[in-house]
Amino acid sequence: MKEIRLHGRGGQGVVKASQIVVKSAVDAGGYGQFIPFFGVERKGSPVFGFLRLGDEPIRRNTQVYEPELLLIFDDTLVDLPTTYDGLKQDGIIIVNSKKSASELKIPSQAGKVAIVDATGISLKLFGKNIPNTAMLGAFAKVTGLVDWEILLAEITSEFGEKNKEAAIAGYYEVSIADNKK
Amino acid sequence: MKEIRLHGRGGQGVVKASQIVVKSAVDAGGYGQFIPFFGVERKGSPVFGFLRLGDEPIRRNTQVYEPELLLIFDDTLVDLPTTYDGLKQDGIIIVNSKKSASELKIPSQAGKVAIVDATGISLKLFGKNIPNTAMLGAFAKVTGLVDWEILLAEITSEFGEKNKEAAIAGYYEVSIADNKK
Amino acid sequence: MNYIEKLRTSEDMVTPGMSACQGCCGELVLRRILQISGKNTIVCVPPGCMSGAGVVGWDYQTGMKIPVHIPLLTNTASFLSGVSQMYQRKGRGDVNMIAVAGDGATADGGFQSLSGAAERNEKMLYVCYDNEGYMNTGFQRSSTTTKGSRTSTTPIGEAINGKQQPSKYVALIMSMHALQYCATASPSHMQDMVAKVERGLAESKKGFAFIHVIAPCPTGWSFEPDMSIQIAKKAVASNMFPLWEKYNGNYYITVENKKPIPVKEFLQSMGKYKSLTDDDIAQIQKEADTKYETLKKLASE
Amino acid sequence: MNYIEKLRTSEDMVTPGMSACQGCCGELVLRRILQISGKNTIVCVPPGCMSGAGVVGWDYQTGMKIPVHIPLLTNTASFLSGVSQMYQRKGRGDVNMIAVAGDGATADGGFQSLSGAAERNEKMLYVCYDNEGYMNTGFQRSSTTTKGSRTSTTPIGEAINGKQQPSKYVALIMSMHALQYCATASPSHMQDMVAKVERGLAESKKGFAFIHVIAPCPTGWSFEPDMSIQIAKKAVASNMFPLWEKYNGNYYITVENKKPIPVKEFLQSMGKYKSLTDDDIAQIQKEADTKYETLKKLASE
Amino acid sequence: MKIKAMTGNTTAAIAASLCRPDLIAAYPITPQSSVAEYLSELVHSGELQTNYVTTESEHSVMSVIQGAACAGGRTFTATSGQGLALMYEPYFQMSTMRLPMVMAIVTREMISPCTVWSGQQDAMSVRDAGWLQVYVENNQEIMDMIIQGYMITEHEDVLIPINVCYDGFYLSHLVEGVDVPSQKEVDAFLPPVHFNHAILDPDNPMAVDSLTSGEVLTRYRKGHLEAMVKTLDVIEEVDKKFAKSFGRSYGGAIEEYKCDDADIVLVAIGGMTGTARDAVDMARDKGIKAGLIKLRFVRPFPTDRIANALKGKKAFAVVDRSVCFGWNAGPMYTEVRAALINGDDKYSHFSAIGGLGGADISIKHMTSVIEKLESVKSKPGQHDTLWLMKEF
Amino acid sequence: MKIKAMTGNTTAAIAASLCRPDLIAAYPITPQSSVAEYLSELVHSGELQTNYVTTESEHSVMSVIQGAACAGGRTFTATSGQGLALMYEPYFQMSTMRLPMVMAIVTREMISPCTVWSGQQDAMSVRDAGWLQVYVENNQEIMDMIIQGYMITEHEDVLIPINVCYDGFYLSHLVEGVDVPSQKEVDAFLPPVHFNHAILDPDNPMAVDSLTSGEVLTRYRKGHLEAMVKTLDVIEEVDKKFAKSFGRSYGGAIEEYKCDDADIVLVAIGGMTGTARDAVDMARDKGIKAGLIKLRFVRPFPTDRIANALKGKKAFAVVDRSVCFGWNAGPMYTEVRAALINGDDKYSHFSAIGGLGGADISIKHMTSVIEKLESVKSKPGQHDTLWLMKEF
Amino acid sequence: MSKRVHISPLANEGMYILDTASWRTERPVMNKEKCIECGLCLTYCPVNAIIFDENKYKITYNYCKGCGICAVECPKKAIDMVPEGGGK
Amino acid sequence: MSKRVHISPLANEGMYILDTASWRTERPVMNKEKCIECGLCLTYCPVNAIIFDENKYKITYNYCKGCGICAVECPKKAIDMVPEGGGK
Ligand SMILES: Cc1ncc(C[n+]2csc(CCOP(=O)(O)OP(=O)(O)O)c2C)c(N)n1
Ligand SMILES: Cc1ncc(C[n+]2csc(CCOP(=O)(O)OP(=O)(O)O)c2C)c(N)n1
Ligand code: SF4
Ligand code: SF4
Ligand code: SF4
Ligand code: SF4
Repeated sequence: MKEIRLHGRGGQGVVKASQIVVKSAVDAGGYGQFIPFFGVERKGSPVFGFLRLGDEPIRRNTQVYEPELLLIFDDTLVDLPTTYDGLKQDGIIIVNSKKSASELKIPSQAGKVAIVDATGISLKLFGKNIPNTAMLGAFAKVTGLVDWEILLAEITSEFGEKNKEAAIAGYYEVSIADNKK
Repeated sequence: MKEIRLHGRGGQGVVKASQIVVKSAVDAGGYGQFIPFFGVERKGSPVFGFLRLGDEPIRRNTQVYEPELLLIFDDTLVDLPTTYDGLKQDGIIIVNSKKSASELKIPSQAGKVAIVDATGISLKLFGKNIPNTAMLGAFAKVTGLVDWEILLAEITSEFGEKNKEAAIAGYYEVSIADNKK
Repeated sequence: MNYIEKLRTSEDMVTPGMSACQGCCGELVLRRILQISGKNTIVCVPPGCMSGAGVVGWDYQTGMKIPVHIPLLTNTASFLSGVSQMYQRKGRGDVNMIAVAGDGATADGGFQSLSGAAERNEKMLYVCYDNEGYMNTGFQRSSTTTKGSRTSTTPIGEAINGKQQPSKYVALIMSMHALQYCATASPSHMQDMVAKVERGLAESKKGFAFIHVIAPCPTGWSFEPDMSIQIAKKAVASNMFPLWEKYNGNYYITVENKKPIPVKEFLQSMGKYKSLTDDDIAQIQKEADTKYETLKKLASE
Repeated sequence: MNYIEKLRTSEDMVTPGMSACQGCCGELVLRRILQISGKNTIVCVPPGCMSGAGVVGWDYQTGMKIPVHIPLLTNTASFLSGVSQMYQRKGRGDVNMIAVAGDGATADGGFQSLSGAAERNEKMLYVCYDNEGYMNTGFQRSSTTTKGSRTSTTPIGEAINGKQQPSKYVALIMSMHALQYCATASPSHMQDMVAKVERGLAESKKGFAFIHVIAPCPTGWSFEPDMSIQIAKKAVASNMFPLWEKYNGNYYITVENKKPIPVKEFLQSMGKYKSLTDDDIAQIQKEADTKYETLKKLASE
Repeated sequence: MKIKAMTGNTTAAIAASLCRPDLIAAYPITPQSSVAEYLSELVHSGELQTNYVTTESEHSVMSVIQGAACAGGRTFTATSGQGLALMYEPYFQMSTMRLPMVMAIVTREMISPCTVWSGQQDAMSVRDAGWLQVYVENNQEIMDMIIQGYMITEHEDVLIPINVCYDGFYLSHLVEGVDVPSQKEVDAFLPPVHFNHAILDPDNPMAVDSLTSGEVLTRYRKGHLEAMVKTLDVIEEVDKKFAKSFGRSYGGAIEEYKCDDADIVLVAIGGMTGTARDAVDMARDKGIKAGLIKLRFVRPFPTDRIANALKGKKAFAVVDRSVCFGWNAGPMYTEVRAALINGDDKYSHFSAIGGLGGADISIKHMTSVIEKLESVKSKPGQHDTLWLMKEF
Repeated sequence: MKIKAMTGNTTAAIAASLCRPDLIAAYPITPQSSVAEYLSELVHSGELQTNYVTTESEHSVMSVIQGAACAGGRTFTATSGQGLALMYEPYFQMSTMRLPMVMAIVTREMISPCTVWSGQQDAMSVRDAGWLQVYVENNQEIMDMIIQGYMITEHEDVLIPINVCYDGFYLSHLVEGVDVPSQKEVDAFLPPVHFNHAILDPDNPMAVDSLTSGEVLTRYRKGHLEAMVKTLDVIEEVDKKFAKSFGRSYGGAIEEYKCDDADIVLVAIGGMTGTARDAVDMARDKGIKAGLIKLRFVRPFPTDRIANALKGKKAFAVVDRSVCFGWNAGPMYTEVRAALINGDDKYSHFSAIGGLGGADISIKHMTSVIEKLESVKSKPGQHDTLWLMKEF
Repeated sequence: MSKRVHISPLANEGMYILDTASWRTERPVMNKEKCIECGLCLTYCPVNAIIFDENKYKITYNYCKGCGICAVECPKKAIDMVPEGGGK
Repeated sequence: MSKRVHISPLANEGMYILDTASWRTERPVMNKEKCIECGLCLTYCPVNAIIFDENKYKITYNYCKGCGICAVECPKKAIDMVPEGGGK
């Protein structure tokens, strides 16, 4: 079972994206679970989500404290003390940003760092910052945790062709690097 | 402790009368307790009450099932199966009636039977059938359980002079007889 | 058939012996409504004098010939909404759905439920018999109690004399909902009342019908039982209780009152107002006048 | 001081950063009311967008400069009655007692409590900001939602299209209570609104004052945030939301509308009505006309 | 002081008025109504200077009171059955806002079946809403516990509202002598109202009941539970103070009656206790070693005192005037069982249920409980629930 | 059947719609709202043929439903927290009128402090109002227990309404795969609605809920309690039937997990159970003989099954997501204690409380409970309440 | 009392009837001479104690509470209230 | 977070303020040439981001949400909404 934490802001589609991941996992015969964080959800306020994927039924019903993977939808969030909290040794970070890894203050325990300008993709395609589908593309590429075809199909049926495009862009544009210690 | 049960009909002042007895007992430094029966109280429907008098604090909080004394405000009630229920051996019955003891189907275990035409007294004095104060007079006379002076004072302060008169009439007009076996 | 023929040929649905007081207008109103609606009726009577008087039965014996339920003091209209919805669903929209509720159950404890059912335009006829107080629990004030009235929670005292607030005019308030039918009625004006109950029942097949009936109460109001109808008449004649209805969005005064008697005549015919000052009476007079004025405006073309 | 001077010189009592949506009229109304009432105020904001947006604070931090409480959805007016009574008792009748509540807390969940407080003529100013739905929980229908409107519990569907019942006109209903003051207001007509809040506050020292304010909601109603005031203007101009007040027992139309625009213009300026049929629109037009007619009758001499 | 014969409801009204409440709100309901009526008489006559609010429902009663308490006021109300049920939403909030007040519950059976009569189901069913609850035995105790109630509820270690529960009709309408303290005596005992730990006041602005995170909420809950624990001491302390001033004492959260040498013990709640006393005495006369625990406080539940009182006993039965639906037993029976888990005794025990919907609990009923206890006392374990039905 | 990923709320809505309700009434409240919304979508789209009533409050929701049930209808609603509290008066009447229905409680912490988040306080505090209550672990169980719920509640030996309680947010907003039965499968399993033991019908006139004397009322109460006892069997019976049709079984009123050879046992309720399973497995890996009881039905309380499951164990702890105010402990901890009075074991035991007001119950929390159990297991008696606070 | 226990509280075993006739202190007596058969007494009797039988209005005494409304409302004063001599 | 636990839930330790400026995608910019100091923008700004200072109306950006109402309501079209270049 993989434990993943997502960070974004209200309005960026964190919840929708995660639901699609779970759907894809389930469609593929696997198991998935997503728990959104339950704050006062308001536009712009930080949003969390807890995603688990695995081959066995997922039983635990709790937040993710020691993620193996962080999916960060908004690079302004890296300034919050909680964002990198608990990341496992050699964990993966996928972040929507134009910045470099060093500017993002990537913590030492991170293994891989993947950076994608999902906002850029989104602005180009939709004219507004809804980076979620581009992030899904990057997620699929970096982790291989979901079946790419199924994911694309889910995205298309849920959001339409434009978003499929965004996902594909995210998939190809994401740059992956080992975190230099 | 004496256990007394009262029977009347809604509107005849059973509750008020009993409260006055308790007041008199308390004023005299003794103990008294009255629990009205809790049915759907409507005009004309049968009304019960449970009265206890004693020299010690009264602790039990329950109905009276085996009264030593029955105070019956309305002689039509003697036809109900429950009216004479549980009367103790040699118990006393005080009844508002013009009838004779035999007409009233007095049960065998009764010791004394006291009959007073409280309705007659009430009609004469008030023009309506509120026999309660006349019954109190009879009660005082027959049982000696309350201080007559205190009772009269209570009646007067609660209901006025006319009712005092009614009580006095009841006191003097009640006829007491041993129940022939 | 005129209304008297209707009343004399229709079956009484209520137990012949119910323990409402002598001269109780609530009993009169209850019997009349159910005579008109007949056997094909489901009736709800919330806590209050009528249900307390035995019409919902005791232990295993019922108090009506028709199905009857005592809902809570607080939910008559919503409970009956549920029954009504199920009957619509079953294709049995023909069954009359009637609530007969006191002013407490209507304007106080059950007011939100009532207002909600009116807003949803639920199919039912809701009749409030207004005796201006919680009679069943011993004549405590209700919101419809007239200002200055003595009740057991607004007694006449040295410091405060009777109820301090004017009556809540629940009929007019209800009429401002987008409901199907709204009317006031008085047992003294039986023909008018019968017509309104009939219309209310017809309209209740399409939506929410509300009738507010004055129900003088000899026990609480302190008058002789034989004067009930006289008192109701005076309430109408003095504009304390004008008779009107609203349907298709229009208001109609059904019993015009060209020369109202002074409210004083009404007020002085019973004990509960016995401590009113002249000022109080003048104020009540003014309220009655305003009420009638408002109605006239609403009923104007 | 004219109203603009008043607004520009008075202190904002609300946290500068509250999370109401961009262009939210609820926020605008809340800030204005409390600017006018000032520091000597106790305010209750029941569950709804405003309290949800942080004005009652979070953990140990408050969201206002004045004492604030979030009562239940169901008891704002009665809770505030208790506060008000205690302040009267302490001889501190000078403190403004204000409720700022949504239409859900006002016309639905808290309606009975509201009606009861009005009946008792409790000393307070109760303001309802009406965004025609339960916005805080995700735009479900409320009783004030206009017929045909899309909400998340009355979606547009094949079988049923939007809300089925007409709006409950809570202002007119409240005005039929014997209260101290009643008015409607629109943030688009700020001068009128400021005057009414001032009058409402003054009257609230004598009894119950109620103001019903339209509060267009870009998020729920589906329009661009910058159009809020324009939408409010159209609501007034089309008689969907006429501006009037009642005091001393008399009704006054405060912004006369000689040439109303068609309601269609209002309805088409936002997404929630996008599936209305012409029939629906005609019906809404009729309701608006009737509403204004009724008000004119009531306001006639 | 002066002994006067009066009903339980009159007693409650007088007790409340002696405590100088700032605000009273009430809605009539059988069997509470005469409390509301008597208080309105005191107010209308001018004898009692209080803000008396007659609302349209009990939900608003509790809400008005909550508002007044948030302005620092001492408040009172009384209700029964459906009234309490309708109050439930603000009732829960009153305690969790930690607002002190005394509310009499004139206990009544819950609908359905339709009833207006006695039973403790109303109060028992809401015992997990954060209030203190004391059940009293007679009218004197109504008087005394309303007065003590204000001292307890406003105690700085407590600040939890309290229900003084007394049996509908069986006490509310029972007339007996009550020692009525004078206003002066009560004033000497009970300090003026003084709490302001949460206050709506323009001179001290704060948000009362801001939106709260789980972590902070947990601290408030923990504080509430710990205050309940401290309340057990406060109860005893106030009882002693009261005894000093008025010469009457109730022994705190429970009272033991002839328990010392008892081998079977009856647990009774409220008005039935007096009947149980007589039944115990009668059993003693017959040589049965019966004892009695009067369960006074149900919240906080006096776990330790109960466990101590039952230590070494052979058998116990709890007589409940209400049911615990999922247990085929009475609620206090269930909780007494829970109190005993740490002890070494193997008890014979059973639940007895009676007095529902206005039914009486007679001496014979109590005696039947004692007899059953006597007959099972050497057969440890649970025995069938005893329903105290129709008079034998 | 088809496995679909969906939230708990969507699951509940779909489950309800598969049961062909005649009438649904609902009022939105966080975290239940999307149940009401999803159902309205089904109705407005024409997919679901039911009378959907949107009332002005939850008090009316329950009342509308009660009316529909009195006309023989199958009904559904869902609520949370304050909604449930506001419903309390008709809620109590629904059960005591013995009207069957399924109501989902999307559990939420009770106000105050002001909160909209998770916690089981709402449902737990009303457990003595006569309803059946089952707490579920995951979305699949929401689906299955709503369907089973109708069979249980409408069973002729039961006729008591049932609450299917699931954690607000932690399940209501959790997305996972759910095996969604087809309409045909549900139709085959669940017979059409058929109860009419109390009916408002002009063709069969009767007074429903006539005024009732204490003696007769007592019989109704006794019947209610006895039906609760029978329900324990019906629960197992329906579970077996369900297993036959759908291949999933929950073991009845409780489920034991690795209890056989355990010497310390955790009792968990609702969504936290899955977390507890993982924690138990982790403890097992470390050689700790931990077991788990999943407490599913709280009403009727499965006293005997719990006592049996704990027989011979050394220590137990109950993890409550709510408090029992007068006990400085959780409510289920208290009741589990009560269940153990007849046994011979001397347990070490304590109450653990966590997850209030939206707080999480983590694996570490569960592990800390297990560790404390392990450390106290040889010290019989009660140990301090463990508050599962901020992440370590 | 029936020993049957229903599942839900309900009443369908006969009619609950109170003996309201016993409340009467006066009984209404109709003077057939004066009666014009207008039927107002029937419309106003709260108890429905007045019936229309063989084309005539008649007072029945099984449940009449003796309120006196009929006497007051009769436009011809055709009904007198006379003191009860006991019995029905 | 304060470790203080009040008895009742209450908040009096400073102001709860959200950074609503970060929501802006466009910012209102006032064209002082066109502005006639009518003050309507101030009256309509839901956030009170517009102040009156030294006899002039000014837009402040600490909390302005960028809703655009001021721009629409300005009778002289003196306020433009320009895309945010980031920062306050
Ligand atoms: C929630 C609740 N509170 C109080 C009561 C007590 N109660 C029963 S009947 C009644 C009075 C009803 O008054 P109204 O509706 O005017 O009818 P009336 O008795 O006057 O006929 C009251 C207050 C109740 N049944 N339920
Ligand atoms: C008894 C109860 N039911 C439901 C809720 C959930 N709830 C919280 S806010 C709200 C909507 C309030 O709507 P409204 O008053 O119109 O304010 P808005 O959100 O539109 O500003 C609801 C239903 C609640 N708090 N209490
Ligand atoms: S008290 Fe009044 S309303 Fe009630 S039954 Fe008697 S007369 Fe009728
Ligand atoms: S949803 Fe509407 S009412 Fe609520 S904060 Fe947003 S704009 Fe304002
Ligand atoms: S006296 Fe009254 S009850 Fe009897 S017949 Fe006349 S109106 Fe009817
Ligand atoms: S854009 Fe909106 S928030 Fe910003 S100043 Fe203009 S009106 Fe105020």
